[in-house]
Amino acid sequence: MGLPDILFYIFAALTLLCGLLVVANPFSRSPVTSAMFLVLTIISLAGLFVLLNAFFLAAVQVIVYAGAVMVLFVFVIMLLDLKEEERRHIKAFGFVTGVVSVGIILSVFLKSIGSTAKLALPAAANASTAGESDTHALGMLLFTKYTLPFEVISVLLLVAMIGVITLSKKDLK
Amino acid sequence: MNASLMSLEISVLALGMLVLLADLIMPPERRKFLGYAAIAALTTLLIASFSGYGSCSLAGTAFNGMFVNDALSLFFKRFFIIAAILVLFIAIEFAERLAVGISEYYSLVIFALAGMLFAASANNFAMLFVAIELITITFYVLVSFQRNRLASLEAGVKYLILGALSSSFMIYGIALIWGTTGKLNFNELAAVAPQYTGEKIFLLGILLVVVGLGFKIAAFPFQIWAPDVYQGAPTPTTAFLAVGSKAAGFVLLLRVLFVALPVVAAHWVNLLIVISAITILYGNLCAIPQRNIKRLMGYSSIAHAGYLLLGVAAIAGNVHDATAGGAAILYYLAGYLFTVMASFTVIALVVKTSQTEDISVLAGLHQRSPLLAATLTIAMVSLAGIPPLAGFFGKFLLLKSVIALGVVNQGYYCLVFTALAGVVISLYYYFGVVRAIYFSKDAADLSPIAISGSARLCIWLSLAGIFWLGIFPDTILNLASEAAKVLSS
Amino acid sequence: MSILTYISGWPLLAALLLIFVPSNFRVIIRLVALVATFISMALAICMFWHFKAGQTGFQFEQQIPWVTSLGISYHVGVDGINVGLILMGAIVGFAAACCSWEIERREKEFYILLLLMTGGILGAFASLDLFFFYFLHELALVPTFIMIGVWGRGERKNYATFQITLYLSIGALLALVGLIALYLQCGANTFDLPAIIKYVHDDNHPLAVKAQHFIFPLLLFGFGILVSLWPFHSWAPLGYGVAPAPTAMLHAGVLKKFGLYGLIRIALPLLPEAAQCYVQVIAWLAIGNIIYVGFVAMRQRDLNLLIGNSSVAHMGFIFLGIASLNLIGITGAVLIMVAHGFLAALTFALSGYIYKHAGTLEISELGGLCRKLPFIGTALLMAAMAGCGLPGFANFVGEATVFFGAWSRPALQTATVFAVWGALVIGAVYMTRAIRNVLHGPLPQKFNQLADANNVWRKLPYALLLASLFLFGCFPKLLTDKIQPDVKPIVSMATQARASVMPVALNTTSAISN
Amino acid sequence: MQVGLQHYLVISALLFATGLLGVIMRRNLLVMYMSLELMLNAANLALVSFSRYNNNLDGQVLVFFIITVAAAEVAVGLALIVALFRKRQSAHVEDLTSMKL
Amino acid sequence: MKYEILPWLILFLPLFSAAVIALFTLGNRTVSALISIGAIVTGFVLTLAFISGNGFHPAVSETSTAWLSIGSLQAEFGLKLDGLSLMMLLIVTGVGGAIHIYSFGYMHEDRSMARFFCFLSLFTFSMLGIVLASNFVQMFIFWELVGVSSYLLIGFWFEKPSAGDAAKKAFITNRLGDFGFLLGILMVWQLLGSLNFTALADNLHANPAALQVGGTIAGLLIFCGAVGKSAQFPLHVWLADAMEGPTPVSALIHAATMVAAGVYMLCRVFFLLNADALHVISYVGGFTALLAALIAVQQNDIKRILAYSTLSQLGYMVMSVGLAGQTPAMFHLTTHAFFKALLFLGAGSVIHGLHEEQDIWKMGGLKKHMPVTFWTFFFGTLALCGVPIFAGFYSKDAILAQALEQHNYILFGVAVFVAALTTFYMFRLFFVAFLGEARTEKAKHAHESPFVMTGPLMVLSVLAVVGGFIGITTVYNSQFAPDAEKLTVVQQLLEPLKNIVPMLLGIGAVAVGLFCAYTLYGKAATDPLPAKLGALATAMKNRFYFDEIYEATFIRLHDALAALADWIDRWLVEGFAIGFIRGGTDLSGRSLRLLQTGNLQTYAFLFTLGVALVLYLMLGK
Repeated sequence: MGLPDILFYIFAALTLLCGLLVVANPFSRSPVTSAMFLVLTIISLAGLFVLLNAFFLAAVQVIVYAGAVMVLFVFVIMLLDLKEEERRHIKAFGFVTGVVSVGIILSVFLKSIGSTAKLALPAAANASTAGESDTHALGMLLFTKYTLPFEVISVLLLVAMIGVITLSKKDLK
Repeated sequence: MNASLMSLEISVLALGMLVLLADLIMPPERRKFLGYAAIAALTTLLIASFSGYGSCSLAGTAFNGMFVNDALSLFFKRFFIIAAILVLFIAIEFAERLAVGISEYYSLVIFALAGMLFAASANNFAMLFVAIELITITFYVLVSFQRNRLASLEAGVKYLILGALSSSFMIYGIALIWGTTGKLNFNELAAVAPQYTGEKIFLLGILLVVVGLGFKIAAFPFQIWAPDVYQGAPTPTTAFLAVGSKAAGFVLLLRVLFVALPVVAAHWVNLLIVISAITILYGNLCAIPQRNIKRLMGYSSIAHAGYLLLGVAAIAGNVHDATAGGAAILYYLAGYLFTVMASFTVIALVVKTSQTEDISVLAGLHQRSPLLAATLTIAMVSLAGIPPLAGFFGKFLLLKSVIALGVVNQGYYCLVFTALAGVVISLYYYFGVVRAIYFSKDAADLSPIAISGSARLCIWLSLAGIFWLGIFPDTILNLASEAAKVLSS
Repeated sequence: MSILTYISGWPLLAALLLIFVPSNFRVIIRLVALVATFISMALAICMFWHFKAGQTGFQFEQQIPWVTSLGISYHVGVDGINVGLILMGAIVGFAAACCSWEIERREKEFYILLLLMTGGILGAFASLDLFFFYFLHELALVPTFIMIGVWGRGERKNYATFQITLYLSIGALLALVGLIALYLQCGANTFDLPAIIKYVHDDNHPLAVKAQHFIFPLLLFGFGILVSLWPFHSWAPLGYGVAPAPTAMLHAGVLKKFGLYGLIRIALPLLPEAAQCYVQVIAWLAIGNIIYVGFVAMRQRDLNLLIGNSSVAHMGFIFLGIASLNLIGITGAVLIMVAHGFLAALTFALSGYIYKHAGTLEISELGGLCRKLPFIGTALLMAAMAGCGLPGFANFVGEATVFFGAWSRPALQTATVFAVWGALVIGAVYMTRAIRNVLHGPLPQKFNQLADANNVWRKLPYALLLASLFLFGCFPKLLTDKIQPDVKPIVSMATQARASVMPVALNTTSAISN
Repeated sequence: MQVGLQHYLVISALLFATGLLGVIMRRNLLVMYMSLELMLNAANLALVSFSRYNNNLDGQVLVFFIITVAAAEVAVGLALIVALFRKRQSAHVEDLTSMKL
Repeated sequence: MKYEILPWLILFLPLFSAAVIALFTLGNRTVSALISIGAIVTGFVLTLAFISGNGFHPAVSETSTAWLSIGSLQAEFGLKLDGLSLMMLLIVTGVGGAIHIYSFGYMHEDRSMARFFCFLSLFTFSMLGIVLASNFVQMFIFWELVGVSSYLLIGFWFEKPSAGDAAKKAFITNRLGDFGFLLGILMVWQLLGSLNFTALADNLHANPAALQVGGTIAGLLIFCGAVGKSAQFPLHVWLADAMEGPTPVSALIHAATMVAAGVYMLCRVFFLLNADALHVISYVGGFTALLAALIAVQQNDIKRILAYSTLSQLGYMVMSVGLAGQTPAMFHLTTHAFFKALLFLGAGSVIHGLHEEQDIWKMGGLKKHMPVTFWTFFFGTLALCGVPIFAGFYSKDAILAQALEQHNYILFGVAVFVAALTTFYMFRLFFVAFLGEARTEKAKHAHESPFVMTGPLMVLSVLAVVGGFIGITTVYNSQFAPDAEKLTVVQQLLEPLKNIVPMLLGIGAVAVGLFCAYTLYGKAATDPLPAKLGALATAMKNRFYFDEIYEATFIRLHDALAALADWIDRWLVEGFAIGFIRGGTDLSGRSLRLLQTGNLQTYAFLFTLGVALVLYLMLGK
């Protein structure tokens, strides 16, 4: 087991743990805590991205997600001055069925993943070299093959902008 | 690369931005004309798409097969443009009730239209994803546009969370498909798909994409959002959601299932049959006790998604010849477009003057405005599938496409009878609406309803469409059959 | 243009025209409706007159392609089987328009729907294209629901409206599925009936027996529900009980015959093996209509419900005629279809008159009406007598013919005995009871002011319908000579053994039918 | 054990499930929304690992798009939640049941 | 054949008159009456003309025109012209004409006289149709029309509830008989392949075995028609109630013509009846004769006594047919038409004179107030009882002789006993009503009827006297027994002497009956018989409770079935089945809707559940 593998396990554990804490923190129900753990999850994910040679994406992940999106979240939480979510009496039935259905989905996922052994490693043997300087290649792809979706994404951002403005404009005429 | 194939999309995008810009210089009281201008522009585009000038109606692909122009996409593009035009008419009528800028509303409608146009031409999962997100995010805003109404915001939030949830499933599905096959392009995928049909992870990916699209078309078991959102959203948005968004879901579903993955779809006949049957029953049954007219339309739209899925199931039964099923879906959608537009125009006008959306507001409508009463009646009758209106011929085609396969798979017969049961149940509540219009004794308010020019135009156009499709189905049917050929593999 | 197009076109055109007439021009509205239906009737009589009995093929044909890709075309034409029905429909249409004076609310809408219904049903009978056949029937059916819902009477109006709507829709949809399946299975790729028959029989492409056994019950029960085949009959008396008179006249008289016409025209020739299998089933369901519904009719306390039940009972004779699957029986069935059209229209028109003037149809509240209403009373008496199969009226000829037809098929003789019992005894019991309680006996004080139909216009519809009943009752050859030659091929198609084509199929069917 | 594609996919699936659980269990709109982000990130992780092991960069392009879309979605979503909060003074789902049945 | 058009004219004149009255002259009483009387009298004259031209057996015995022809179902509209039908034609038009004229007087006060004559004409048309029918379908058609005219005439005074009920009862009872008749026609048609009487006879002749299987049943079914129309047991119950109609109606329809139609029909299709069927027929007839005579003994309503007497005589005729004696049957039918019409008309005259009084115990001493009525009625009574040289004597004697000839001693005994009973109840009536002292004010102020009424009485009484020997049997014999020798009037007068035993027994029966009647009723103020006979008298008075039995069984059964069907319809079909489907649909809609809680979390959960479901179903295995 080499360093990448150890790092993988560390980051993976961290990701899952923080992810879990976002969702079900036994100590705090405050959205702020959740947000903080989400940031941590994202950062650990960025670590996994690095392990997968996706450096550029790791950077984007940290900058856009942890940096921008999460700031937005925290900002809104503060703005709204949200109280801690009251602990509710979890209805046993709802809880169980919820967990069971998520469990089913998860088990189907895992089963499917498990059945794909042949997809896994053959490519991995010589994969390590390809990703070294992928930023350039990624850029090329983005602006050649994927120009159209890229442009559409820009429209989408424009729409989001309009949307945010209309939704939060002060005066209601 | 042939970017000129996208002239329609580019023009629409440009139009959207122009509307935004014009808003800056337009004095507030004249913004109504902005709507008319947008309508005029869209009409020009529509005519252009028929005239054969310009390259938008040429067949071909662009951006490495990312974007495809064929009969199917063209059919849907015209469909979406017509839908947008009618929605704009309703929006002009609705303008005063929108709390914030009407111009933004117009532009968002136009951007959503652009998303639909892209969806119609999407031939690649990346394209599918961005197109659908463009539509969805626009709709988040459009649904919650009446910020002063809690219902509108609430509907927005519900649509937002559930939409994002379905997007997550879908994107995960795309990831799995791509991860297994390495292909995002539909045609390339179709070429390699046969060798992966045994891979569970591949099938899982497809299923998750179907979940995402199922959400868009409000098919069971992903229909749960529809009633609330239909009820809460501003009426023009609801209309657009019922027609545009649903149709976009269908065009993508058709392409994914029958262009990209016919091998898989053929194996999922029973799934499609069951989903279709339950969707029909769910929508129709839930609508029976419904009193809120917009919510009723929400349930009804679920049921209609179920009917449309009959066609999908029919194609899946015989992927080599999609003409019958595909043409039926397209024809039905066309009829549905006019019918839904007609009903929502009337609903918008009627609900405007009253505080409630309960069916009882329709009482005495025939006295308040015979035109509106007749229009809503005709729309309901058409939705119920009664000749000589559009809905009848659409259902006829759908049933025909399904019955044809009954010999092969008895499940289709069960589906047919479920659909019949659904139609009969639907008569109950559609005629309930008609009854509310004509038979109610206690009409609280009998003041005449003023109908603005735009609404009047919209009504007449929709009515013309309903009758035209019902009485002269040949033209549209030929177009639809032509378009459906694309789906045959 | 074929005269048939005009016959059904005039009422439709008039309906369109009425949309643009302001609703307070009541005289004009009535006039338009009357003139349109009158022209239609005159043309129908003219058509009937010029119809040449015994010619092969259809007369007054016209065909216009409609949806070419599916093989749908507007194709009209008459032969002996529908010529009488169209004549009957047109006459009843005119009579219904005459009787519509009882409508006092929202006349414009009523007349539009009435004309729509008339035109639609005439078109459906003239239609030789399966799609249009169904399409025009639905076009006529929907106004029925609306008319009953809006202009209906009594407390159970809403319930009745919904029941009739749902029931008939189920029937129509089942039939639609059957028709579509037929279209798909026969493989001729056309909805044109003559073309399909030619393809199936002349070109020898019979439908697979398995397919026949799937399609026939759909058509039988689909059409059967439309015709109130027992035990799917309960909508009919209920619906007619609340329906305004003109609607009941047109529906019970004309529209209802659609299903029977469809069975004779479509199901028998195209699905012979299945038809032979179902003979017994049809016959016993018919007995259900005749006996069971006859008994139900005996218990009715409302005149309209009684008439409605009796009209359901009459359908049994037609089904029995169809079940006999021979020349006599089917000719008889067509005869009754025509006769019952006049009769049902007449009875509902009369009960409408009584309701309008007496304000009630409760049998226990009525009595002795013959004294104040000699004309209406006599007409009702005649209608009742025609209803229990009195010679001189067209019904008798039809019923007797059906009995002869059914009797000559040994398997149906037991059923025939029941049918004769129903016709001669049960029918007589409830009809005479009604007459006794409505027309005979002392006149209650409150009816002293009743006014009889006192001028030509008021009398016209009743007289017209009575005259038609008499005409075909006394001179049945007018109809039978026309019907017969065209029933012959249907019977031969329905009964021919096709051993050469499908030996296996033959064995199974003969095993079942024996 | 050699860490391979499957390991990453399992992590991704688990993360996805965690997010899903959050969406259906938490009542605070913002936390629900955060859980959705978790799900999207799970998809990202799957894409990146596929990209790595398939030696194909298309997946990373897709991730790029996802991040952008997610950002846009978050922007609109948060604006919406804020607007709602202003109106309703609550970000709890139980308070959003003015339309039902 | 000469005057080929005449039979058609005779048949259609009454229809024409009915139509003219119905359409044009309903408002004018006298004109209507004259049209109707004119039609039937013309019919009589034309019949005479036709017979004088062609004799009773014209060269062409059948003329027809096409009416209905579908495949093997061939029913023409034809006229059968032979001794049987022509003689009947004479009776119907002749006796009918007399009654028509009588009605003009009798109904003069009634405001609906025009309607009355319209119905009468309609009836005449129907009756003539039966008589002239050349095939079964046509006969059935007119059979039904006769039924309906009878219905109309019985219910003529429809405002009287009892009249309405009686009309209804008559119609339905007749329909019961017709039910069998129609089935019989169907069977015969199937067995012999034709409906035309001549053709049927030919077919049977060519293939005598055709009726071996089912022949008896077919014959009995056809007889059912006669049972209904001629009011034989067990369908005899309607005839007495039918007396609710105006008296001329009773005379015409329920004595002279319509009820005779059953006998006529049996004679017409006699060749279809095999020995077994005839056996049944004869016993039904005999039983009816006895039963009705017994009932008649204890009736007090003058018309009802006559009605039961009619029943009894019809029983004679049917019995005679059953004993293969068509000639005696038809002979008795003819004479009966004369004297029973006379009796009814006489009764009508009495009723008229007493202002609608019908109870014989409220009459008495009418001899001096109504002499013409008295004498004619007396002749009628004598004829009915079968006093020598009166018409009834000859015809009854023929029947007795026939019974003896067939060695059917049981029926012979019954016939003799009935003859005694007949004399008894007729003289009971005669003594109580006409002789003695007037019992009520009404009877004291009775007045004789006008000539328009007494005229027909006199004509008919002449016929009742001489009817036995004016050659009626000759005509019938020419039809049924062509070999029989033709007799002169004197020979006819002495005919009974040929069979001395039946003649003597017949006369003896009359004497016994007369003696009993005189002892019991010669001076009686009230009926002494109930005291003597006890329960039997009560049973007779109550018509042996047939109405009650039918009410309790047959009608109750139908009503119960109707109630059951109605219950099933109302509760099972409409209530349960439809209610269940409706309720189920509605309920499932309402419960499914509960999923739409409005709670976002639930929605997300349901969405996830849906995904889990789909994934599990598709990939879980």
